[in-house]
Amino acid sequence: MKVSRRDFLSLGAGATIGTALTPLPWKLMDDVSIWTQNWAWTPFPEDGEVTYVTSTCTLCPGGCGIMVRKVNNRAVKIEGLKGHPLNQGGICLLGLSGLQLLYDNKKRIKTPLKRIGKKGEEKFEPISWEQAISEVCDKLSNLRLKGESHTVAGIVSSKFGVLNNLFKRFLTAYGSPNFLTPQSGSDSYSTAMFLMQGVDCNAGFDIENSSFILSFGAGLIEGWGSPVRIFRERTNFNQNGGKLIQIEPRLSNTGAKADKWLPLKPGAETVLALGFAHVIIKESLYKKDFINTYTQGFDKWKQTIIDTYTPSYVSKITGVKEEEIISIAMDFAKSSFPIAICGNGKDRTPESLSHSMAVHSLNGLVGNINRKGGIWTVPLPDYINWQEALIDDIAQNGIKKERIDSAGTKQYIYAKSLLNRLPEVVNLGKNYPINLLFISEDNPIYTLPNTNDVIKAFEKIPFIVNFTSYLDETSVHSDLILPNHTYLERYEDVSTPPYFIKPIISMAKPVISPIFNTKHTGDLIISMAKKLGGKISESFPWDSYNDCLKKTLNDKWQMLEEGGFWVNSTFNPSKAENQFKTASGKFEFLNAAISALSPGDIIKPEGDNSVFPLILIAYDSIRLSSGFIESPPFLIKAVESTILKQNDVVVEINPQTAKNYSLKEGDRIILTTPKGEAKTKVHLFDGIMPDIIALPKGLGHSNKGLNINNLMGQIEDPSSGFNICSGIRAKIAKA
Amino acid sequence: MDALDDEKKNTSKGFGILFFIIGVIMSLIIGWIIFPKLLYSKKNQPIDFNHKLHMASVDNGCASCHFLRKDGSFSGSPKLSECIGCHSQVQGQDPEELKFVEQYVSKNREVPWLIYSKQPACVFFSHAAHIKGAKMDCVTCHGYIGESTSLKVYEQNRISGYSRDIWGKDISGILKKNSWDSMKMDDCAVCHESKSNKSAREKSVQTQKEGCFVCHK
Amino acid sequence: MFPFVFEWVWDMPHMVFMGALWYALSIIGLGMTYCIVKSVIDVSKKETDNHH
Amino acid sequence: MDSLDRAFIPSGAKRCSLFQFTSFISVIGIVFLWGVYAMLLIWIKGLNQTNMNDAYGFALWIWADLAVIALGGGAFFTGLLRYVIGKDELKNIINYAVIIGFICYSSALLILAIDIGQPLRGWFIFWHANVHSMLTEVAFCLSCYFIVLTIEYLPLIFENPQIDKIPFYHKLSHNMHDVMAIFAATGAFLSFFHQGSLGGVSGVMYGRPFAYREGIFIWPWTFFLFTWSAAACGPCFTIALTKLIEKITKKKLVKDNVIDLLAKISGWMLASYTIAKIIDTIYWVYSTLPPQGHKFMDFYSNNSFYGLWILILEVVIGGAVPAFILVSEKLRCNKSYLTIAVILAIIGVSVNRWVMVVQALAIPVLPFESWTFYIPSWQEVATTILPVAYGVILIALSYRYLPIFPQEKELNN
Amino acid sequence: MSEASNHGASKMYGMVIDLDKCTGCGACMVACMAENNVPFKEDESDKLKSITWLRLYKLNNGKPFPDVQICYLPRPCMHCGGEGNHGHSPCVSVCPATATDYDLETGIVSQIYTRCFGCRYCMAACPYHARYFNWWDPVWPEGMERYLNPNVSVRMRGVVEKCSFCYHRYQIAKNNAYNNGSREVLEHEYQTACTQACPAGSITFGDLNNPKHEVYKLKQNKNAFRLLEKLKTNPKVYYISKLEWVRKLGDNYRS
Repeated sequence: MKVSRRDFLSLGAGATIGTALTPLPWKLMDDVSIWTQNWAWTPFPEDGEVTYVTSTCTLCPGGCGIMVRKVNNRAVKIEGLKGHPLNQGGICLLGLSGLQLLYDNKKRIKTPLKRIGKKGEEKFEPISWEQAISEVCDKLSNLRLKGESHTVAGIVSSKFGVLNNLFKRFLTAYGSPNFLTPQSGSDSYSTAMFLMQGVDCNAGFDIENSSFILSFGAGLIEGWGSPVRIFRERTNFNQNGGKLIQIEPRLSNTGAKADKWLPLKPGAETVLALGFAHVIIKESLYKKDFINTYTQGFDKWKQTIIDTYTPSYVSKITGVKEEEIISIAMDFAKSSFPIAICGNGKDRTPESLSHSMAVHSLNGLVGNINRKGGIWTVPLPDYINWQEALIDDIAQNGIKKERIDSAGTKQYIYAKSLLNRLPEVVNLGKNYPINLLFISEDNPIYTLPNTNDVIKAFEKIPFIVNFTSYLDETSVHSDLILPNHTYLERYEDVSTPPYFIKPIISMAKPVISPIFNTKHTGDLIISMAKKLGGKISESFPWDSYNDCLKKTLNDKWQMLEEGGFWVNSTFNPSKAENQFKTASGKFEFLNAAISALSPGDIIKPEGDNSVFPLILIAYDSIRLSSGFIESPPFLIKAVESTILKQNDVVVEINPQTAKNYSLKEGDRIILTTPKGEAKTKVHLFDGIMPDIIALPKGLGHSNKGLNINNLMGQIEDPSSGFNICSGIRAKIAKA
Repeated sequence: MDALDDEKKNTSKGFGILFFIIGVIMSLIIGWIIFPKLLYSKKNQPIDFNHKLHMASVDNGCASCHFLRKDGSFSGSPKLSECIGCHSQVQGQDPEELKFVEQYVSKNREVPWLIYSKQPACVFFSHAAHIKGAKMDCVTCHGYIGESTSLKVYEQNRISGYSRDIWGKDISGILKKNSWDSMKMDDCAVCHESKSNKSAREKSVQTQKEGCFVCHK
Repeated sequence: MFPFVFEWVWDMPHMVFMGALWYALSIIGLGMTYCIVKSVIDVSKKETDNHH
Repeated sequence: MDSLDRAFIPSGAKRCSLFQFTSFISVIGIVFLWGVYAMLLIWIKGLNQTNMNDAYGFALWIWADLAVIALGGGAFFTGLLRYVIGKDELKNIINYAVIIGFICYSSALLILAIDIGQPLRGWFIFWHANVHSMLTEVAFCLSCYFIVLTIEYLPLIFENPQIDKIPFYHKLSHNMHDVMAIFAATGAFLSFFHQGSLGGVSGVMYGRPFAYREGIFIWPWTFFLFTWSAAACGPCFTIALTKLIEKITKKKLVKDNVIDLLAKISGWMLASYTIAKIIDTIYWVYSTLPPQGHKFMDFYSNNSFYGLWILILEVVIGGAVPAFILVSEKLRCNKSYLTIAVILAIIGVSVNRWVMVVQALAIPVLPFESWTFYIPSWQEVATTILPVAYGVILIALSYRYLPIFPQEKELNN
Repeated sequence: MSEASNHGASKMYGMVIDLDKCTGCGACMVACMAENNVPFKEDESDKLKSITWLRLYKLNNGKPFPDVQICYLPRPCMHCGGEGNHGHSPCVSVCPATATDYDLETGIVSQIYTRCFGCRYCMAACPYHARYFNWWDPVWPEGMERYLNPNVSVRMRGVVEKCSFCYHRYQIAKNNAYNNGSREVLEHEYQTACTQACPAGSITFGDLNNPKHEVYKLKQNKNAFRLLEKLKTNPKVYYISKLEWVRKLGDNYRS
């Protein structure tokens, strides 16, 4: 029998018909479509029991209470803690993205690392904790033996909290005065209040109950103070009929939400504030009973104001119209609870003392101090009451040395720390060299201006030990990385955040057990102290960080452990007369200390204006984390395309200015400042003054955009030593 | 060539139908018998659990181990912590128990149970609504697992990844003797149609049955 | 598409739409069946003719 | 090889050499394979291979789909005229019209299969059909009509000299011809609806004022306008392709009276369509738009591309002008004018489909959104050219091996 | 389409967003992304290919410096009820595979990802651009898949997704209500993630049909408006703004 082509055809036809009568094709079709619904490369999260852990967010100084939802042992979502006095259940987008920082296998440091490549090359080898600690301790012992204990310095993110104080204590017991912290706007404000009211305190603003806010650039909804609290209070303030005037060169979100946006030339804030003072005095709108009873030096101060800061002069300097100066000043003074606030976006950089004091004098003029709807003097956190560290001879010698940043010396009498001066001092080889630098939870190579200089300085420091959870700009330049737990894996106390009106302590708690081979920096400090022995060891009578924290918080521990926060809710500023601790016991517009300060009314941005006709300013956005924490992917996703386009940052420019350069939306330009050069694109924005261009802070990590500090320099406030630079001269050219 | 073709046509005339029939029969065998065998992989449960034995020693029936949590969510198969009360030490002679204690209890490892009735990720199923709201029995959907002394082999569709109990034992997907024989959407729909179930009102504009989001997430 | 599918509703839109669809499909199906069957018959007739 | 090839060529027909033919097919085949490569890329990697985005969910492909279906409308309308209305002369062009229709519809289905995000779930459109959706109607009618076209195409294939030798196929072909009128009628019915429902696709989008049209019962005016324009322009495409193949083969294949008849009917259809379209536009401008808070010029200003020119191109240059030429006997008998007219009509209907799909999405509806523009990726272009290559190959094969043009022998001897 | 005679009596969830309170911070966007397993890619700066169920628009009054004004507008899915609230929303009736539906019990427009086959007709039909297509496979950087929420299914490549008013939270609340023997879901028991997170308290969510709910009162504010009301989509998201230019812009009222 021969099988023909036709037979095959018949077989095929039969098979086709037969197959159609079986489940095979139909079931396959169905299963394949179900397969597309359950692709193996699409993750399907495991379900389980839902629990909540309350904790505190420490991603910014805000200190919001959070509630972390867990499914089995996974943290699944961060939400605001209801009933927390600061955020009342609300939360910002950075706080919401915290789990992306926790579960970031790529950026997180999983084990102690020792540098094997060149600095910045990102070549590390993993080492054991024992080795890591003994390497540090060997170095420390050697330096001590050589009598160079003062050449050790430590940079920590803040001066508050048990961990940072342990750090400071360690340096003291070891023998170094160089405990360095970054400055912020609240430092300038506190200094101003110290000079005028004689109190070493935190400034608190009762925004909700005030009736008129005159904000000199404070980014009330850009992340200023404790962001969520300010957001909420601004809403209530607004609903209560309060009026907000926002003074800044660029229309920020705060400006957009203000009743009026008042553009002014950068650096002219002090002059404008004093111009307002001029009008208030001239129109006799100041609170006479307050001025007469509770103030000192008014008459003398008044004279200068009347003589110098006339509306016409102020208008010329600031670019604000005279009639606007007059009407705003009058509205302010006539309002029942007016507050004047100075600030600079999120306030991560300080203002000049003259600026802070000029603005605070406005508050003095209207007498809105230490009362509802005013500015409060809030006591500094006082729960850390350890016995003095034990100091041996070597340490004694060390801490007597002048600080590397000269803070507290005659030149910088009011400064406690001037981290901004470190790169310059190291680069110029002033004072003495730094042989070993500790960094804890900070990223100075990213956050300090003039990045090139900072890197140069850090490369000069022979040994950098970094306590951090992430591989960031600074840790890649470090010699030893000792990974800390992230904030969701550890205990930490958070004291009163900037500008809050009541003393409060919140507690961060481990939400999940550490996922990598990390150690709490506090534990490391204690074990380092123990290893160094002697008086250093004796200065640390605790078993562990948790032990120390528990003993420090004492009676508050249980409350914090359970509820997550402790607040002195009955706190009210006592009557104003008790609050002024100046020599005169009054609010002093002018005194010897103030007169001794060098004046600095107008801040001139760095650069020659014939070469650099424009001014580049840095602005803050709540959608970007501009501190030591890198913006997690959700934040980058939330950034508008008029700010970040692919990997290019976009510079904002007034359409009129753009016209001069014949630039269209999206055009590529080269932007040059005295400090550097960058390629960017332009975004035409009517919300910025002509001849001013603006770039956001907080970009430039992971090749996303540009770190504005690459282009920025420093301007040292002659009175405080703080870096008060918020702008620099610039030029642009079509690329 | 053409002539050749014509010739063959004549000689093989009778075979055409034969081949046709062979084709039909072959494909029927492949489709109905071989294909279902190939389609499913078979896995044994990590521990052969005896439901009947445990049922005898608990007070609260199925809910003793498969309970609703405080928030109303369903606990599913028990976690080690629930078994450990009795099984921290080996109790009897059963080799399965020995295995359980040795491999899981002493190593503090959760048992990777294979869930016969596991619904895909797109499904939201409220046990509370069915047990408490509709006062339904476990048996209605899960059958008499509670009376079994041994766990059956877990069969998994190699393509879709579904447990065979979802699509149903019957490869055609049509025959269904018991209510628990399959757990597809159509099986849920038996109740979740407006006509047969009063609580499932006409909520969907498109289907005039229960809304999609009632069971989907 | 079929009355036993979840989305099916016994209402006018379904009757009209699916009615028309099934009507068209049956015409196509019946037409083709007719053609094929008739061709098979025609061929076998012719072949029988040839053999006799 | 040559002898085998010759055995498959219809008797009496003159065809180019096998070498010439295979060379031609190879060249087109490269383009075809390029398209297939792009198609596979899209299937494997997903629609991220395209330049579509969330504003342009419908883009080049949907336009291509609508356009080829409109142009393939020649098959249903010629079929309708030939089998139902009884214009007998058209039997001389119906085969070619059917092949073109088959190509257009199979291409449309292929493009749809590439265009959807989950091709393996494509059958949900049938199984879980939502009968209220115009797209469901499109899918059903499109598939059914494709079956009809296949049925119409099959007897033609059976007429290949080699297949025709097999008695069964010979008979089948004969029997199918016998009942072809029924198929054609069914096809016309189906085609009427899906041409319409394609129009309905944009017409029912009441959230898109530019596309939305009022209508009767469930059908927006675009439903009827689309069917009408397809009936008008489809035959123009058939004529254009007939002229093209005559040009390529350097043979006369269809008598002038056939073309003339088709052109005349097209002309009147196009003329009436253009009037209807103008009325529709005026009604839309003065009655539909104002309550929605829109003005006519909102859709034609504030952007760098879509201006009034496109409306003029569609309605006047692609509608009124070719209609005038085709209606006038004097003009349409002039070969150049006829060619210009059919090309303009094809452009007109293609622009119409573009406007209703792509321009409709480019226009911002939220007043604070802006115009969006899009440039197709090479993968989209390649997969859009793929059907063209496929069509050329299928026409070439059909022309070579099937007796498509009944008048070919008569005209070339 | 069925006549929804009983919809008036049942629930109708909706939102009122006070634009005067909204600061444009974006917490709502991120809260939504974190709650609903919204994926992210390396580059999200092309907003036409970036999935954000709730998108923040930056509106301006079109005036030059220094008179320019800015207002932020968060835009979730509007859950349109269509004319007469019968569920004839622009997207629902166009979906060929019944993957999106209007629920008459809650007034929520559902989207079933496993049913959707990605034709994108709904996206073309939605005037709010509230629907997003998964152009890419959702892939999380190594480790981050650990934070995914099991209550929301992850969407595969090739399907459309959109804001669901956090419907899974309603499912959970209802489940809990069943468990407690009660049958009503209380206002506070079902709140969307964005409402919960908003630091400025500008979003209010609840049953628009229930006079006891906050939204019921707020929607009657004289400054309340809805986006593109003239199109008769009948959205369930109301906005409040005291700025006239914002109201005009939102309502498509071009003078």
